[in-house]
Amino acid sequence: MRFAVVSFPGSNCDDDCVRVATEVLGETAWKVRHDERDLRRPDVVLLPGGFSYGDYLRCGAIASLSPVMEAVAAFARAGGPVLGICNGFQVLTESHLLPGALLRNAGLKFICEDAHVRVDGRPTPFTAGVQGVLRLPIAHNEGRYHADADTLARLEGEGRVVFRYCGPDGTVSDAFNPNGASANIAGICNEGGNVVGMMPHPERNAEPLLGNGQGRALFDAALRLVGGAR
Amino acid sequence: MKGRVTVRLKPDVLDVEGKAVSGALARLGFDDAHGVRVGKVFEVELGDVDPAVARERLEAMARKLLANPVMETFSVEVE
Amino acid sequence: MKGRVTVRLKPDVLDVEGKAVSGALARLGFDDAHGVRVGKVFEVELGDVDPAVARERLEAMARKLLANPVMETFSVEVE
Amino acid sequence: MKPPYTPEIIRQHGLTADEYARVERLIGRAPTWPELGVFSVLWSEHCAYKSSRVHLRRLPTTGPKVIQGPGENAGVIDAGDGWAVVFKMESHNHPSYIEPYQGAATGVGGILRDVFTMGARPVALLDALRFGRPDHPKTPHLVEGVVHGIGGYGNCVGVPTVGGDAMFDASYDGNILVNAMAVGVARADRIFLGRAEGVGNPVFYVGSKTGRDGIHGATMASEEFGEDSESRRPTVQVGDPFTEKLLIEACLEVMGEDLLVGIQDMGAAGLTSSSCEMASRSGSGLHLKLEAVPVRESNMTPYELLLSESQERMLMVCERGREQRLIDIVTRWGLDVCEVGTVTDTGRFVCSWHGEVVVDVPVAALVDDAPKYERPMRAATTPPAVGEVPVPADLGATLVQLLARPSIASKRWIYRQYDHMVRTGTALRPGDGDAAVVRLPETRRGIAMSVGCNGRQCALDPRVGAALAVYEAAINVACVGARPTAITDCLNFASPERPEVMWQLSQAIDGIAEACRALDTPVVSGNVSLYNETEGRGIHPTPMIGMVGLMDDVATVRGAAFPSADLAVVLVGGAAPVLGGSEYLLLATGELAGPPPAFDAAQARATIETLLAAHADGLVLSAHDCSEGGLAVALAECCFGRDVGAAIAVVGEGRDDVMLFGEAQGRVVVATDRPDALLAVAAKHGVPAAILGRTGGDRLRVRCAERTLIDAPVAELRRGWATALEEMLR
Ligand SMILES: Nc1ncnc2c1ncn2[C@@H]1O[C@H](COP(=O)(O)OP(=O)(O)O)[C@@H](O)[C@H]1O
Ligand SMILES: [Mg+2]
Repeated sequence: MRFAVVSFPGSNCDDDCVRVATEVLGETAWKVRHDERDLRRPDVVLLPGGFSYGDYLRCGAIASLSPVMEAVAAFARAGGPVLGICNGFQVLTESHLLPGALLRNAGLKFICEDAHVRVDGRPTPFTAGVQGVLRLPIAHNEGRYHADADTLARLEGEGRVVFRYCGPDGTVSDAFNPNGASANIAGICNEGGNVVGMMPHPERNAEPLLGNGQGRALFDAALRLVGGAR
Repeated sequence: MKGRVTVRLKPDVLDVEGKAVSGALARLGFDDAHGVRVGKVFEVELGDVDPAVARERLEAMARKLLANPVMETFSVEVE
Repeated sequence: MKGRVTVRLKPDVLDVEGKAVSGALARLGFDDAHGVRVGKVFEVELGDVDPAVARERLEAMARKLLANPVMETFSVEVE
Repeated sequence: MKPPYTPEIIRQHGLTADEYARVERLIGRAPTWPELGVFSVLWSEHCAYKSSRVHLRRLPTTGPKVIQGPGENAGVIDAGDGWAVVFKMESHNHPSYIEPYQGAATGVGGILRDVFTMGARPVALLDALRFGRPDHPKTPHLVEGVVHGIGGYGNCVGVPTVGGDAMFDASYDGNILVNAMAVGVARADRIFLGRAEGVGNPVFYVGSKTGRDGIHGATMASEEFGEDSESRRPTVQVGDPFTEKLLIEACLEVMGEDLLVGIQDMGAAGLTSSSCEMASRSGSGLHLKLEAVPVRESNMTPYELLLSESQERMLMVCERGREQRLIDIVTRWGLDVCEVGTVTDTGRFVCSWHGEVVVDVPVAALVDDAPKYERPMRAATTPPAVGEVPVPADLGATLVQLLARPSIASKRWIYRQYDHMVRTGTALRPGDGDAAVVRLPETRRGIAMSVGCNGRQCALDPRVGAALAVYEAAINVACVGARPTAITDCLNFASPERPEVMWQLSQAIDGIAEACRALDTPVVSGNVSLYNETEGRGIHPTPMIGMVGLMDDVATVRGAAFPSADLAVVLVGGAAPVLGGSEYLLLATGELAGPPPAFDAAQARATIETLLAAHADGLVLSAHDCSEGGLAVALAECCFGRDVGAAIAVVGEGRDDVMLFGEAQGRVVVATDRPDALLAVAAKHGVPAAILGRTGGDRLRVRCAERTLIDAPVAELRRGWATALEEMLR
């Protein structure tokens, strides 16, 4: 399978995404620079984490205006699977490929630790066949998902909340909400279900050395789906 | 010509930083100060242009980049 | 009474955010906008006080908390 | 400004009257104003090591694994499979006290540049912090700012901050320590050096534009704080980690092609020190055209351009004829790149300003002829001996109190703010083991790292304390399963103009040397930070040690937490715990009294070998050494990680509190499923070892003979330990 990993100035998880695709999954991956307009026919596009443009102004805002994002938007409109991780999620909201915004953590501090997330909502290319609770690293300063009441209602109604922060047993409550996100939202998808944004980092726990390897499930799901379609 | 764009969080968006500042002010004894809201100002050097044009350009900048309508509003001033 | 404290970086201090915003504006075609400097505004609800008193309190807040004298200057307005 | 200069001006440049006379003698005339600035920064303590150089020579700096020892921007060791590990530690103490966020952030930026300037990709950061008393009014603000600054910079550049150390002590009330260590990896045959070679080769300036940041920062770092330090404030430097990230990528890409002759970052004393040091190392000269330097502010003078400490800038000497490629690469990363000069064979540092020569002095005068002092030394008075300490009636309550001391308590509040996982190589995270471990890219190998130093032990006996700091760092690395291989250090001391302080520095260097020889861990890089004092009150001598260890198979790392129930708990190592300098003594009496624990070189070496042999045989399931708080704290910490209790029986005739809370480096709590085999390994190495008990349950119970010393639920012990730092900051 072919992964395109978009690299903005300041992206710092782009190599990690490439690494998971190639060394862990044994698939093909390449980086696409912010100023390129050709994604080079990938099956999946990954928008990695990091600090695009230093996260100055608003996270993802300056990156969302890069030339490459026109190509990503076209790929998404055509139904191509897109996964935005952390800063990638922020870029997707700033690009209006996903609704809402990610605001400063309620605790006003950067948080780096493992979080539990429950896989919810309708199946997406990255969650089809993935169930239950995953332990995934989070590392962000602006991860508090926000949307107006109507948008939230629509997301819930359409099963588009795909990850929620929870306890190890799947309990969703304030006690397990690391950043104050509305409805414990850790990840959502677009109307078509093919564009997914999430704050946790599945690529940081895709092999046992780095935790328990549960993050790999998302990439395996994409492999199953795209592999099956081919 | 100098211009200024002020960007504020919408009133219904929780301003965690403002809340923290209010708390800190209260602890410093400024107990009459509350409901602090924190915003950003962008001061832009615009060169030699007509104030009306300047204002238009600032609004365009704010719409395209400086403010995110999902959570923010903006206002514009020229000097 | 409403007050506002605007905090700016001192002129010689590198404004990393301003630099990034200037660059982005230029890429968007606003090539006449340069030297953007980014500051913060604190909007404070002050209750029923005399404007002169309000001003004094805002200045005290800025000195004690809102501005970092090492790198920033501030100005105060009351409405 | 023109000569003659008033004594006041000379003093403001950090030069004594004698030093100034030496400048005039060396160049045969009065220096121009920019020359005076150049001498001022290059002859500062920070750049010239004028008080420490004669002593630093006593450190062992060579060994079979050493590829590059001190003298370059960072040290380099051989990591196997053609890889090298590049590392260094540096202080940013004074700037962090003045502006905690920017001071700490730019400290991180600076140490990263020292590492990638060698051609290495930075893969890990560590921070060693010393703050004043937890209840000192300034402490919370400083802690918040420094931690925020380190995270703000490290997180953004995408280098994981994988470990560190944080202690609180009144001696740092007016003088905090912010030491940062960076670790990078490179191909062993692709190491770049800071050299200006090849007459006629162009010199390029790469990175951010120059502003008026931090002018005289280097001299500031070499002066003790006085009342007027507030007024020096406009000199703070602002870090831009985003630019640093681009700079890393641009530099590594440039280094991947054969374009460069030499490269050096512009650190303290900026353009001046980078260019002079490069010329000095290769015995060449340089001619810089200052008007070509990219500037951020208008009307900058040659003096300011030479002395600015604007961040995120590099100086590169390029192979003549290949400059266009260099320019193309750097420009593609969106950074400024300008030719600012050429390499000459004159041995002189020449700067011109729109055609007029404003600096023309021999490089040797600036670098080699900088003053070196054999400053007078006097043994410091021996601290008092430990006096009367009643054994507490409730040892369990004492343990709870100790666990909640900020120096001992969980540092999660700190490392949660650091991205410690980016680069997907962190095999052992902060809080999980005695050392942090990252994977060596493209191999199965691992790099283990630990930083620390117990300043109280050094205050009691700088020689022993420094040796113990090396030993503890080595033990930490061995606990996780890696072989301690080499160190970097950061020698934080008070004013060298006081003979007692000079003596402390000299003693500490001897202690480091002794331990490094015993453990085969040469010193490959380091930094000296003097004048850490405020109004005559100095910090504890704090020779911070950063140890790097190597392991063949990163998958075999072991953490500190007891992994499961029903394992044997074995104490390896026979050092005798003492109350001198312990956290417990401080808690009980508020006093610093000695003597500190002893350092036994032969036992130290044998203990490390025991641990490594036990790891090799797969006998170690978890390991944690006893440091601050002694055995009882170590046991409790082993229980916390996975909520596994233990039933322990200690044997000994001494006082219960000494047994439980006394401190001594070189004792390790190991969980194993084959205790007899472990005891045999220890015996073979001549190291005492004893079975203490078994893991299991949800309580920590410690008995001695028939007496129960401690019996408490793990959850209860954990509470204060987990939240102490946050409480302190409230
Ligand atoms: N300033 C810091 N930055 C990052 N990690 C830290 C810091 N201080 C402590 N840690 C981490 O917290 C853990 C416990 O530290 P410490 O109590 O010093 O260890 P030890 O038990 O070896 O004395 C270690 O993993 C250490 O790396
Ligand atoms: Mg330890």
